[in-house]
Amino acid sequence: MAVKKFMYVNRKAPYGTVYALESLEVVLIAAAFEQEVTLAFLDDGVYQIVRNQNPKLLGMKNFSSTYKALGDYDIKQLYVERESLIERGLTEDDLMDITYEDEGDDWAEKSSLTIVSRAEMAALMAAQDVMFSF
Amino acid sequence: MAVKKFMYVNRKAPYGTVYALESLEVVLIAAAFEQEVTLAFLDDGVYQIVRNQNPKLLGMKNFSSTYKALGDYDIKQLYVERESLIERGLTEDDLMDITYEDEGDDWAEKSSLTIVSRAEMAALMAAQDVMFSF
Amino acid sequence: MSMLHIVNKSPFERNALASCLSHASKGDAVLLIEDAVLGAVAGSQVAHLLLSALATQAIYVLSEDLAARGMEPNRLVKGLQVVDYSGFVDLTVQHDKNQSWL
Amino acid sequence: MSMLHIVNKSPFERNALASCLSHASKGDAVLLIEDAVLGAVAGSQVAHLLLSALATQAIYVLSEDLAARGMEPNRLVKGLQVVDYSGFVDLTVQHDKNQSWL
Amino acid sequence: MKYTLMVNEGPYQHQSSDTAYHFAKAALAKGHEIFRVFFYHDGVNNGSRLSVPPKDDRLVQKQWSDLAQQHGIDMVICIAAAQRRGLMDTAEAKRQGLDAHNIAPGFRISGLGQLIEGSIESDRTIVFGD
Amino acid sequence: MKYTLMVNEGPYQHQSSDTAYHFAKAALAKGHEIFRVFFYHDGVNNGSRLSVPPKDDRLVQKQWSDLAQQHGIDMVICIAAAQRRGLMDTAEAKRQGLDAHNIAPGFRISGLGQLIEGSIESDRTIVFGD
Repeated sequence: MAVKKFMYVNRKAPYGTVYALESLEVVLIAAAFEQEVTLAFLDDGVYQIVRNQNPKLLGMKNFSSTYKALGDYDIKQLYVERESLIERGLTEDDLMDITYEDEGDDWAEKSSLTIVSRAEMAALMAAQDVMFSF
Repeated sequence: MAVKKFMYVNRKAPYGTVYALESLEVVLIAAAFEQEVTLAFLDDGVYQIVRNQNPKLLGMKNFSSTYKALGDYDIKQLYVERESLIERGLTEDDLMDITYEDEGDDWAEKSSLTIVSRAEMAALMAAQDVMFSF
Repeated sequence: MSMLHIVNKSPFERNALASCLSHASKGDAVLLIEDAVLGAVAGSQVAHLLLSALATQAIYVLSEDLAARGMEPNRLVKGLQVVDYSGFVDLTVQHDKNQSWL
Repeated sequence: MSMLHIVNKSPFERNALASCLSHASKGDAVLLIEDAVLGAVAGSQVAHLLLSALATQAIYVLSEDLAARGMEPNRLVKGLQVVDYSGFVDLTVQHDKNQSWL
Repeated sequence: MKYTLMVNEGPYQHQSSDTAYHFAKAALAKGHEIFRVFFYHDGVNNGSRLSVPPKDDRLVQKQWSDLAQQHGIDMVICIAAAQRRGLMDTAEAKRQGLDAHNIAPGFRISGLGQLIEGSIESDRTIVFGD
Repeated sequence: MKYTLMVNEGPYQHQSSDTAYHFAKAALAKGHEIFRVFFYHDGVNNGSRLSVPPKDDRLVQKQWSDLAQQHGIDMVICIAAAQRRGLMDTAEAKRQGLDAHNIAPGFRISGLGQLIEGSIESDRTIVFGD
């Protein structure tokens, strides 16, 4: 069976609702199925990968480190929409370092994050087979 | 104990979520407690009292007629925000006839609906004791 | 190869429709269901969003959800097309992929 | 006699903060909790809403929710005040009524 | 001050139940009284005793049960909302001819009048929802 | 066409479960196949057998059970989401040492892999949520 292109569209902030956490749980499982996996962060979804999250005082689990582990699951296509960052007063520097080791380049550590414009995000969406949103 | 002024703030559309229906269930119960009850319809809450609702094909209960019965429960202060109607392309004519019989005026049938401006709605809110929103 | 975008949120309350329309490609289709049908009524402050989108996308509105909310099809922004659940199914067949804007 | 308005929705996703601010009276207070704290960061497209509200209302932001979302207090729109849950309780005591903008 | 709190969303899906819980704890710590917590809409799902979240996460339902028992808080689940969503105490399960009940300790099922009464009796009513 | 549907919200609170149900019925009426319905997030609450809504309202959970049994649809409740929210089948209740289970007929509890597999096997995947 042909490999399908799966995109996980993240448009919601973490902690206020469970969608970000439970979406990530799907992504981790999806990694085992040898399909093409892409994550998109737009609108409030960009907050999911912001640095220094600390929900300890809320008694909630800090799951943000899991994004950093995605490279180990061979998930390394994370696209972040530039306009969404700007509208929220954020910059690229607010985002966590999320990396993978490039097998084809002597295991050099490279960033999994690509900042794209809204138009580029639209083009990425148009190139998928299955869109998951939560 | 002094009578308190309760306002039920309706800001959500019916059917897409259960809040409108279950809010109305609270209002009906509240009527028995001899407190002052006011209903506010603003933002998408104005859709709750639009005419000709027919959720039959969705298999859902048409509870809109219950608003018309509020007069029988001595609930006759329903305020609708004009700006919210206009922003949604609606007019007063889109709203159901919701009336009560005025005991002090030989049981004449009078409208329970008052259209108010946003500033008047703000003033009404400021005059309450307990605000319920759903 | 085109996408059916499904929007179910009131555009007066949330940004889902606006975000959808700014990410839809030429030739895609947009279907308004649930509370999103409220945005289809002519004369509202979001009507301009739909009018400009109609230049590049077909926009559909689910009739069962319109009826539930008391909105007659003749009140809709011109150019929108009304479909029922059966038409919703057909749209998912005609477009080889779909995306829900939750 | 004043009201504490409690907002818990991201102002980038929903209209709750905008609606709240257009209904708050002079001398009222506004408290941002949960995802609404995201709107408190300076330089965003909703910062002007808060800046003009500050002329007539005090605006507070819940520290525990800020920390969860990785936002340092020094990044907030100037004039906003940070409180913790204990301060949240105090605000509900100081204002004889409150309203949640859900 | 005497408080009535209303919780309109279920555990985990939305933060509102957590927020209400932390508010209640902070109010109690300052010597205030939580007269009643009323669970409405999906909020009734906070009263399930069958919840078993991952070990590294909080147990929202149990936090409420524990708080109620430590401080003698009256925690009421709306019966109409509970029936729609499948929350049952032993009496209600019996009445409906069902063999299972799923209400956690510290919660009781009652009517909407408890919410209004709570608001009349309390100095402050606060709504936590989505 | 072969479909996998995903339902992310519980019954009543949001319309999404109703919408997915009406979509499934319309698709079946046109001769399409519903390969799987996967219930995630609060969607797991659609699988409760303890729900007793007012007599004049639809019974969302039972609609799903009936549809599954009439058409042989595979309806899967995500185990991780179900554990957080207190949905249990007999096996899981036993494993957790609990005396009650509350899963309606036609539903089974399984892992997230069933969602991905459904999407790979199906021609179309549609997400219904809030």
